[in-house]
Amino acid sequence: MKHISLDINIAGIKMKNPVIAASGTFGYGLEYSQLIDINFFGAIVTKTITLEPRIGNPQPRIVEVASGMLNSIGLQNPGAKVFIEEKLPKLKGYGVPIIANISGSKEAEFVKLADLLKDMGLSGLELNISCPNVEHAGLFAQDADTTYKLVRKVRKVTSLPLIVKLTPNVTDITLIARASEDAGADAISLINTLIGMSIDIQTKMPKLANVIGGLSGPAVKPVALRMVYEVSKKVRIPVIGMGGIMTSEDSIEFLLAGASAVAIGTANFVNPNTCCEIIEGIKTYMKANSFNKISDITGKLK
Amino acid sequence: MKHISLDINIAGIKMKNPVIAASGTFGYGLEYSQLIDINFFGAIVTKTITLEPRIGNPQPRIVEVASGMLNSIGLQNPGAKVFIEEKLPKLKGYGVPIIANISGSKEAEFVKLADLLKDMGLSGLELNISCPNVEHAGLFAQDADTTYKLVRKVRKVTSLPLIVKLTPNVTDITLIARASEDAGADAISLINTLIGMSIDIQTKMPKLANVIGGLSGPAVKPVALRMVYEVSKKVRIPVIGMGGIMTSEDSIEFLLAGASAVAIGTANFVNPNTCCEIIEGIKTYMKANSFNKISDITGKLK
Amino acid sequence: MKIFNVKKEIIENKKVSADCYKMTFESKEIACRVKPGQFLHIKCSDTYDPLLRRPISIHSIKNNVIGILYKVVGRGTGLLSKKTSGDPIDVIGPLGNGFDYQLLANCQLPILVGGGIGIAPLYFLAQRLTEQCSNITVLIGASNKCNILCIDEFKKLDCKVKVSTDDGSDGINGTVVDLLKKELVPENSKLKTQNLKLKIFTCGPVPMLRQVHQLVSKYNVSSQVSLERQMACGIGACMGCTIKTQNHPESLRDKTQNYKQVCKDGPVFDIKEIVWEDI
Amino acid sequence: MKIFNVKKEIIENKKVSADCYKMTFESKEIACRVKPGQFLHIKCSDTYDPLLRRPISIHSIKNNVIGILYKVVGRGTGLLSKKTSGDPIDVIGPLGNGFDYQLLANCQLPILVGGGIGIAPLYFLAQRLTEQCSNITVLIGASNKCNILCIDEFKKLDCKVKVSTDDGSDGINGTVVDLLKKELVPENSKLKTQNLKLKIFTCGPVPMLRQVHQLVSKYNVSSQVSLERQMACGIGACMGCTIKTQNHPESLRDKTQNYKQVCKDGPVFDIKEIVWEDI
Ligand SMILES: Cc1cc2nc3c(=O)[nH]c(=O)nc-3n(C[C@H](O)[C@H](O)[C@H](O)COP(=O)(O)OP(=O)(O)OC[C@H]3O[C@@H](n4cnc5c(N)ncnc54)[C@H](O)[C@@H]3O)c2cc1C
Ligand SMILES: Cc1cc2nc3c(=O)[nH]c(=O)nc-3n(C[C@H](O)[C@H](O)[C@H](O)COP(=O)(O)OP(=O)(O)OC[C@H]3O[C@@H](n4cnc5c(N)ncnc54)[C@H](O)[C@@H]3O)c2cc1C
Ligand SMILES: Cc1cc2nc3c(=O)[nH]c(=O)nc-3n(C[C@H](O)[C@H](O)[C@H](O)COP(=O)(O)O)c2cc1C
Ligand SMILES: Cc1cc2nc3c(=O)[nH]c(=O)nc-3n(C[C@H](O)[C@H](O)[C@H](O)COP(=O)(O)O)c2cc1C
Ligand code: FES
Ligand code: FES
Repeated sequence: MKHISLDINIAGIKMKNPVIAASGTFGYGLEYSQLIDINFFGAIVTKTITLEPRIGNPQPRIVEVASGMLNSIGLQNPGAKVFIEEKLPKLKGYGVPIIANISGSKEAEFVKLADLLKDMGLSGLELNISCPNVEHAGLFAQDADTTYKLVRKVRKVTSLPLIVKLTPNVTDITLIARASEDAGADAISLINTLIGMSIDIQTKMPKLANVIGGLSGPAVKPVALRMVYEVSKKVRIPVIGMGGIMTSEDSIEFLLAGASAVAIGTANFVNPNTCCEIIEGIKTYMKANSFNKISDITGKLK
Repeated sequence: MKHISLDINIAGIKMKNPVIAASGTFGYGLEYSQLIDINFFGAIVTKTITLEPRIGNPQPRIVEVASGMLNSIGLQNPGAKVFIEEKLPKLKGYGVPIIANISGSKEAEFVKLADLLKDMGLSGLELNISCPNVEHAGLFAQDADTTYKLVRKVRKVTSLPLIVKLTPNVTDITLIARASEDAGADAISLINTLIGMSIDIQTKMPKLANVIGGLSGPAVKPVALRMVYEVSKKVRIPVIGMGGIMTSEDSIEFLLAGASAVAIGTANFVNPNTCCEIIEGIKTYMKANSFNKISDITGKLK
Repeated sequence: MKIFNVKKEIIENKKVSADCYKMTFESKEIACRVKPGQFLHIKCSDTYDPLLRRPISIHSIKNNVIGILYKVVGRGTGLLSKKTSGDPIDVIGPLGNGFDYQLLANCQLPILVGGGIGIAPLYFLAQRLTEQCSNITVLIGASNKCNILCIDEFKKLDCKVKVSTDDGSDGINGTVVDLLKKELVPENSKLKTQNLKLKIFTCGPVPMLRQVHQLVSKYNVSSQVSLERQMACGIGACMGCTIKTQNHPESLRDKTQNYKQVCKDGPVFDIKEIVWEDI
Repeated sequence: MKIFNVKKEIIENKKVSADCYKMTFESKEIACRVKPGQFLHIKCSDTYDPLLRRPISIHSIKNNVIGILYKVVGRGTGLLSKKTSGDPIDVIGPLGNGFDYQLLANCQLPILVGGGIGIAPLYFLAQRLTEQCSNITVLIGASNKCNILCIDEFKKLDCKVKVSTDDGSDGINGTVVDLLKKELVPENSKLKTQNLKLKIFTCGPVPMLRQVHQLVSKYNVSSQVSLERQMACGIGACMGCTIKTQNHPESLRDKTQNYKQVCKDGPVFDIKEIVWEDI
């Protein structure tokens, strides 16, 4: 019997398996370490960091909907300084590649932050140009030109592996993915949340103080899977698939559709052991199907 | 106590309540008449009719997903001639406004069909420019200009109330809604299905023969509700809200968000009595909240 | 035809094999109208997950008590199997067309051919056929001894029961199609001299049905088959369950006529009507 | 601190009032570490609907048996209430910080103030307080007589129990805040002469807690409050459950320091810490 290996190398980031903790759902990795062994993960993407601390949106920020949840956290985070001085040193103690997810409301903020983070021992940068929970006219990732320009500028200041995270709230996501690739991205992450809303008919008020929020969880999986399928056919760089993944079966669907790795978000809240179970499940599937490495699965949809 | 009335008048279509059977989920109205009294409905929108008969997509066409379903029916229908000669005469026997939903792969087909149907005793026309299950480069309703031109041409040949049905698979749905309004639409229907996909990891094939399909059911409700909210703030014509409505509470959310009426699709499959229950539920809510007419609820989100 | 959405209490829901259950509940509305081969559309959950109903054939009718026999294959049937006596159950029915089982006096011999859980609708058919004749043959195919369903029930109806198992643990070692072959080949000449005609009713997995089709085509035996399709509405409204059938005379005018709805025009079809290459 | 995700069998799940249930299960891991005021994050369904866990306080600990007391208010708690002895239950805990209930020898008098289901975590607190003192006062507020919870349990612990009901059907006619007022006003002078200090622990609906806050601010009594927020992770990772607290010294450097996470930094807070206008 041949040796089965779950190792992957995404854009130069070496992971022992293709299962990543998605940004914003795993804090700075430390919270869950009281409960599970976070060394199991292929990589951990931090909660989005901005240059300055952000207090985020008013409460309520979370509402459950059918097979999913809406969140309007609004990128609450302690800012780059605290991240670098307090969070990162602890995170680096683990044997897991750490990918910092960064955002900003202006192009210049992304550039400055990428520059700040370039020699900090990070394994990669993920650009969150797709968070629906902050205010500006449209998301960066809703326009191909804007995306191209932003990624291009960030690319110039960092040699870290650069992952661009896209929003599903667009007419044609392949255009944005292509723009990212052309601008020098090393990988594409998708999807961020779908924009949604929920109303309390008794108070006649939106259930989220911010009115709209991001939909995640199993409800979005069919849309996420379709987008991974579309994008992976159009770009040469690897795609990290996410959106509603709860089980190893879900993960394998994303791999077959064209993803090189998967990220797990909302599922962590429901079952903190999801990622470990997924890793085991993928192994079992590989054995049963005589796959030796993850790239044997990626894009193998008939 | 004041009299509570559920009557509405949408774009000249008089309905006894704001609860409509959504296109494609209620056939030509006759199938469900063996099980429920279809006279209860505010209106019935027929399954999409095209000029020529269409055999639709290969099987499988349906797959269940978390809190929803994907369909790739592909507009199977017997064509305009059979519709006019066989279906419509029976439908007109009911005391319910009948709205014909029409589609085509070319602008000219819409125009011809609208022309054919203008004196047939229909209460209105719904233009399905948003069906994801037919092949052409992008949907009409994914581009504001294309939408404008198409609606404009159809508007010229018919004086029937004209409803334009939009797709949620766009970056900014308000632009498409505005284009429809500018072109002379009398109302906007939204949302059609979100494009999604599902994979059988054992066969490694898509679960739908057509690979992609349209997502409907509770899973899409947060997205639908957000779009109704956005669009109703930007157009003056009434909005018919749909997408995942299962209960009267869901319906009321759509009304509060800005819809003047609601349409029920997938829920019919789960509970054929949904529409009747919704009508009763809306009545109860109106009583409890001292609303006398539906327009008292529409857009009353705080 | 009138269709009902009834909400009843479960009388019994008991395990009858490794993965099959039999459930009963009372519904006069349905019981007094239903034909063998018709089915119910059953709500398996009160939540949105799973969302859609599940189609299950009518397995038996006794007075006003309806029986279904189902195999646990996924979440819907899994949830169904957890329900117990007294729990509510929400079903729509009777749906579909059912078998055409009127025999021509004594000159037709019915053979019921069930593969696996496909035996479910055939028992109700046998119940009704016994009102017309006493010469019913039932061929039951199963993977192994433990999975043979309904054998005693059919015997109680005085049916001639023959069994096949894939592993030979009971009956002949082979498939139910092998059993059918035996019925057709030797008997055929005998029957002909007696001026008797076989009439076959079958249900089971598609590969088996395809073989049955080949066999009966060869011998030109009248056969009806009950088919399955993923269903949403179950009532003919959504076009989710279509199946390609042989050219319809109307198909020049309306090519959609070549496609039938399994839920409304079926689930029972004349075996010759189906385009088997397309399934 | 170590947190566990345990899957156990339910020992008992019984109705204790019109809409409240008490469930017990055994978990040594949790029982031997948990502090009053901490909570569990409970999976109510095996399906995706409802999806998220539900936070429920620890109500009692006896040996290694954990008790929760919960009110059925929606789908999650509804599903929980349907489970029966022997069913599996999946909980994460212990979560949160818990009450700080170390009393200063004999000079502190604990008063437990529970409104409605808010009484749930206070019983476990009383269990632990009895190890330190015998002077516990418990004020229980309920809408009416039938909804009063745990009165006998507290009495068995030798607590002094006082009750209020909104409709006067038992105890005083009024709210639990009215009860508390009585404890504070007349006693206050008496206590002072004895050099005793009250220490208040409270949980209940926000309007009640707001009034408690006003009251205790006036008399400057040390008070801890257990708060609720919609939660996703329950562990400090998602930022879903933040609450605004009084200016933190660090807040110039990092203004997010003014926001605490109810799941991790709470659910118990010093009542003065909370910015009550912002809730
Ligand atoms: C007319 C008709 C009569 C039937 N009668 C019986 C019967 O008497 N006894 C019995 O055990 N089974 C019967 N079936 C099959 C039964 O409907 C499926 O086994 C059931 O729907 C599976 O649901 P699930 O949630 O348990 O499985 P899922 O988890 O949904 O899927 C498991 C498998 O079942 C298939 N399946 C899922 N939904 C359907 C559906 N709506 N229709 C057909 N296949 C589906 C899937 O493709 C998959 O292969 C009948 C089907 C039809 C169409
Ligand atoms: C730290 C903490 C401890 C708690 N302890 C107890 C307890 O011991 N006993 C008890 O009966 N209840 C307790 N609650 C409240 C309990 O979590 C909610 O009643 C429960 O989550 C409602 O779930 P549901 O699905 O039944 O209701 P839903 O149908 O989800 O909603 C009904 C109502 O409950 C609220 N709610 C829903 N989810 C949550 C959530 N995750 N957190 C808070 N509120 C929510 C909703 O806003 C809504 O008003 C506690 C809450 C917290 C935060
Ligand atoms: C509570 C919450 C917070 C999130 N915060 C972030 C964030 O800070 N940055 C980001 O790029 N994505 C964020 N996301 C999006 C997730 O990383 C992920 O893209 C999305 O939730 C879809 O995956 P899922 O369905 O597995 O959760 C957040 C998601 C949730 C549910
Ligand atoms: C099986 C199925 C078939 C549909 N066919 C059509 C159609 O022919 N024309 C159309 O405009 N919309 C069609 N739709 C979309 C619905 O009318 C509706 O816009 C959508 O399903 C969202 O509503 P729901 O979640 O209540 O189903 C179809 C939906 C389903 C589920
Ligand atoms: S299942 Fe809807 S038409 Fe057959
Ligand atoms: S619930 Fe996630 S941080 Fe508190």
